[in-house]
Amino acid sequence: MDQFTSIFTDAASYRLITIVILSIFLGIEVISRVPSVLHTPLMSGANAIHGVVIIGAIIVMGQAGADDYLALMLGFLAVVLGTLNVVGGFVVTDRMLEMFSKKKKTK
Amino acid sequence: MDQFTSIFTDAASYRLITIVILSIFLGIEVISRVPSVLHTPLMSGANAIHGVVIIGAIIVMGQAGADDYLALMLGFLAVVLGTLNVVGGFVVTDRMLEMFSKKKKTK
Amino acid sequence: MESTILLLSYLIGSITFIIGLKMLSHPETARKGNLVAAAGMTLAIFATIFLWENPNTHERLHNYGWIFGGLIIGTIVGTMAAKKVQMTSMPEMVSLFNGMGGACAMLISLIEYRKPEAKSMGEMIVVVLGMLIGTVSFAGSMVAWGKLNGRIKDRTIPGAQAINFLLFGGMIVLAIMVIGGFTSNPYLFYGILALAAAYGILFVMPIGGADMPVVISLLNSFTGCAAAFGGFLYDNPVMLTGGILVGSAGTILTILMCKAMNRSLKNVLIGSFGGQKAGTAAGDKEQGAYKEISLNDTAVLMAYAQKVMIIPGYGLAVAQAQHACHELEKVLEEKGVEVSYGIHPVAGRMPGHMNVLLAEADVPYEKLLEMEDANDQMASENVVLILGANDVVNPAAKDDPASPIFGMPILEVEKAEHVIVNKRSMKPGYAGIENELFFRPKTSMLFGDAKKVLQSLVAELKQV
Amino acid sequence: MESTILLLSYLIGSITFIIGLKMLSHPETARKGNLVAAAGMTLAIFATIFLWENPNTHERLHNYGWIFGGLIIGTIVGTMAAKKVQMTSMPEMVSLFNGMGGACAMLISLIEYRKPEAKSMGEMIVVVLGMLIGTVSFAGSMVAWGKLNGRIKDRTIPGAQAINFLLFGGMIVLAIMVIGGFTSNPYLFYGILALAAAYGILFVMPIGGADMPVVISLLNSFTGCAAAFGGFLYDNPVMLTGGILVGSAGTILTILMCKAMNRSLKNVLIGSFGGQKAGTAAGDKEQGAYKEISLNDTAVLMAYAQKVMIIPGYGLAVAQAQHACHELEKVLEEKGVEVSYGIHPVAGRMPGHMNVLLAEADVPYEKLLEMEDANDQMASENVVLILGANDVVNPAAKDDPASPIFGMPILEVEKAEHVIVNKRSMKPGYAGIENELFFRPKTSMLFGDAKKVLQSLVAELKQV
Ligand SMILES: NC(=O)c1ccc[n+]([C@@H]2O[C@H](COP(=O)([O-])OP(=O)(O)OC[C@H]3O[C@@H](n4cnc5c(N)ncnc54)[C@H](OP(=O)(O)O)[C@@H]3O)[C@@H](O)[C@H]2O)c1
Ligand SMILES: NC(=O)c1ccc[n+]([C@@H]2O[C@H](COP(=O)([O-])OP(=O)(O)OC[C@H]3O[C@@H](n4cnc5c(N)ncnc54)[C@H](OP(=O)(O)O)[C@@H]3O)[C@@H](O)[C@H]2O)c1
Repeated sequence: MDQFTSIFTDAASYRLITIVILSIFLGIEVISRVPSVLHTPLMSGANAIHGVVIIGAIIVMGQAGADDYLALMLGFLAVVLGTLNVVGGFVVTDRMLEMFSKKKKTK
Repeated sequence: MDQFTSIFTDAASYRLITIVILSIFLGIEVISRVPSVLHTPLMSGANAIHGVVIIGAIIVMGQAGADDYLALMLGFLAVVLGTLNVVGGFVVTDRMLEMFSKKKKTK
Repeated sequence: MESTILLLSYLIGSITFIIGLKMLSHPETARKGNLVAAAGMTLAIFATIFLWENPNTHERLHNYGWIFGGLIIGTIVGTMAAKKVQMTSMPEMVSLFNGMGGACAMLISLIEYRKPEAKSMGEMIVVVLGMLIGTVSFAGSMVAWGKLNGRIKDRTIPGAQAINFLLFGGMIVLAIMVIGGFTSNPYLFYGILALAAAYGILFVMPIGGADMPVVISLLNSFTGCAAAFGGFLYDNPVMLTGGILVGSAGTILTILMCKAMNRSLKNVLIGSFGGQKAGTAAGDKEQGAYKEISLNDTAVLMAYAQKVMIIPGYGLAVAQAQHACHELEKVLEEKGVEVSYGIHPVAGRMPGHMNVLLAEADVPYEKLLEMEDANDQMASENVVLILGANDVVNPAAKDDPASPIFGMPILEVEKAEHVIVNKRSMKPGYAGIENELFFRPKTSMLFGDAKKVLQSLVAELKQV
Repeated sequence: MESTILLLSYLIGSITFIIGLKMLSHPETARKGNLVAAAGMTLAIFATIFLWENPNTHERLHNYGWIFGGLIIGTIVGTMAAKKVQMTSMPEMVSLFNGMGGACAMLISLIEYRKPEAKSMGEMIVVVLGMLIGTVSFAGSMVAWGKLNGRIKDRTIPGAQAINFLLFGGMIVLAIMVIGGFTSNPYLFYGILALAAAYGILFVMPIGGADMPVVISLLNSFTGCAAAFGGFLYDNPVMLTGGILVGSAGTILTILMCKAMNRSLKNVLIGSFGGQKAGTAAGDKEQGAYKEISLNDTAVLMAYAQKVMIIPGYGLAVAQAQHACHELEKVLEEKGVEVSYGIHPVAGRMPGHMNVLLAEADVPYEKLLEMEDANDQMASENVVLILGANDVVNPAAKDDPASPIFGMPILEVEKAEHVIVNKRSMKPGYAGIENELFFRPKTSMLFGDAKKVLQSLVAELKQV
């Protein structure tokens, strides 16, 4: 129990918790008035942003011992999957939005 | 210089900086669409909220040595002023808003 | 100095995510917003590769070959897949990419778990939860993907809710045992992984295929949370803010999507009217009589109209009739008929479906009217042609408080002079309910596949 | 355990601030929002008193007598002042409270600076900046307060901008010397304090009294920043988030307030048309002829009208004529005349000034029309009575691109049948510019102090 509550008292963690709370509110505020045509691109853009998990994959991969083949393989896989998420996500979002904006300009 | 850049690298500070950035964006988002009738009460409410500086005054006051009269006096003054800011701010805001809402209910 | 640059890069990354999301939610800035976020992401990735160092040992990263290999492969495959995918299979693609992110989070936790160093309780919590949520998101996204491209059929699993409940309970118990350090048997950890995968599959399986956009949005926010746990683990601000932002924005977006369909999230998840029930609810009521109209009559009616509004729906997308539709519009305009499109926000099966579809066929943007504008000028229309739409013109949404879609705003086609409905049969649409409109005096039915009907109509019109 | 409770209290406090601000910006929830924030503040204060401990020595706070003494005195004085203040002196009061907050931040830094313990560079930055900004905010707020209650007159100081620039430069140099540790002479620190106080005074002094609401809002966000520096110093999340939130929300609010007056912040700060120039710009143009109307004629005109709209302005507030105005409204309504009020968003001298004023006189809320609604029904009004308003009905804002108020939306009184303007003379209003309206054919002038004129009008009407 003590070990558990220490998660909250440790000065470092409470700052993290503050960051979490602020981000939650910010996420809500930022999205709250989106027109329904943009639901799909926004979903897709948000999908690309959580691809930031790739950074974790890079850290894990870059620390793996040269002879720990399992870690190397899993890490490599993680990097590939994370990149797919990021790159695919941004490109597909851009394509969707291109559809809208190209037409808009001709207006 | 080193001492200065260390402010950014120190794990604790970057979290604080993240909190600052998120709070700035949140402050902007939260206010952005306020009708002009509410400008004065909102200004007044925000004024009360920055009275949170009272917490600093309490900490300073509560740590002052029992014989450090200057610190005691300044700290006491700080607590009084901070309390004025908080209490006066919230009460005056409530009075302003009462004016609006009382009339609205009779609608 | 270098770690200052790293942290500044992370801060800039976080800021671009906030600004990017903000811009993405306004039509004029959306595309730029996506690029802003992408630029921030690129910065954060390269800063990590070259500047990150272990906080304890102060070692830099190595294995650059593996890292760049992975990045390059992922970039090539990701770009190609994203470029090749058809507009209408976009939600599928998003689901797949979302699953990749979930799997990535899962793998990170797995590798961290395997590391011999002792972990604090906080670290264990973060590792276990990151793995758990990442796995659920991965498994769920795969099922959603399969459903959208038709590989997995909708099916109700008897007792699914009870099974899910058990799985969920099992995960919690195992997670407490692993985190609390009551056992160090690694198989318990892998057990959580297996349960999470099963849970993800069973969670999505019973939900109707047409509800997948909502489910994907939900899974999206799960993956966001999984990424945030990675942020806790490495004390990494950009992963933390990026992950949580998506987690909360995704949740709100899910709710907004449900609202646009006038349904609750719970209702979507329990699947009260998913694809499954479609077609069964019909016949509750005495069916009235409907009248048909011939292709030729339709052509004449339209040719001599002054204003025609086309209302596209899911059927148009299924029939891939967008080009034929544009053809019809051009022929009519040549004859001096004013043509516009009335776009309902949830017509089709994903938000913006009709806009994307018609944009693909080069229909000019200014001809697309949003629902309110369309309704405003409905009274001045001579002919309204409904192409494979059903629920979005169902008057029960306005008149019948008992209807499951009651309260949803609809296109009020009956204000126009003539209403012509094209669909293949009298079968109901997505909501699985009868549509009074088809039996109303103003309405005439023009049966057939949307694409074929449109092509014949164009041929007829050229002869009028 | 206890420090967990403390931190949870702080988190709850931060959340209430966010939610409170959010609610404060919507009319229906504003009052509750204020209470929510107040509750969070109370929680954070008491949690600090009883649970805070020094991170190094793990000592609790002592001197409870002093602390509670200060709290009680502050609460009593603050409540009384806030309860007794007149509605129209609210901005004054807010300015005073804001100054108190700034002074509090200044004192905290002062005490921390005096402590013998060595400080890291980061701590020094935070102490110096907190003191500096707190002092500027304190001094500026006192001047703003003095201006609003008339104790300090508007005056342009020759070369004010150059002096301010020098003061600012001096502060920066001293701050760098103190922070960089080039000297440990405490007088340098007190020098910063003196310069900051001078800067605060000179910064606000030349700005027109009527612009004070904007200035107060700006100083408000300064104090927010000062509080945030305290948050850095004590690594205190609730001070940090509360301070920064107010800092950024206050800045945006300042900009919004400027926008509502159709001016830029820079324009306000340099004071291009503050109180100073009022009355001088008149006479640029050939003055036309205006016609007067007698009290008696006015009474007759209004008594036989079907609809009358009253447009209150700053003059009504100055004359404290709100009760007389309500009197007039009641007399007219008894005679079967329909009376409404057209409220311009920046009529008066603070946002919402007219609403507050008329609410005080018990004018029913539904009679107050916002500008758009008022303009919509203007064409159906028989008589428009303008009471001490000027700029908000100036047609130059619409017609004359050279006018300083060009672009500001106005109440378009000329759409009505008759326009009667009550003011004391032909002098211009706040913006210091001529008003064409007074010379237009539809307009008649009814000179005199608003309160007296209204009282006489009521007397006349009772006899009609
Ligand atoms: N847009 C979104 O984000 C979204 C997401 C999930 C769910 N939904 C839901 O989807 C529904 C959308 O309404 P909707 O009016 O567009 O579609 P709908 O109500 O599902 O009706 C589509 C109609 O098209 C007809 N159809 C099918 N294939 C056709 C073909 N090849 N040619 C001609 N007609 C064909 C069908 O009738 P036949 O079988 O008789 O031909 C069907 O009645 C709403 O209930 C909405 O809530 C929307
Ligand atoms: N609301 C805000 O937040 C705010 C804040 C700052 C600035 N402002 C500015 O203030 C102005 C407000 O416009 P406004 O039309 O309300 O006021 P205004 O343009 O300042 O005009 C007020 C008029 O009232 C007359 N007056 C003064 N005392 C009077 C008395 N005792 N009886 C009768 N009339 C009297 C004055 O003329 P005589 O001297 O001839 O009597 C003056 O022309 C705008 O320019 C706005 O930008 C507003």
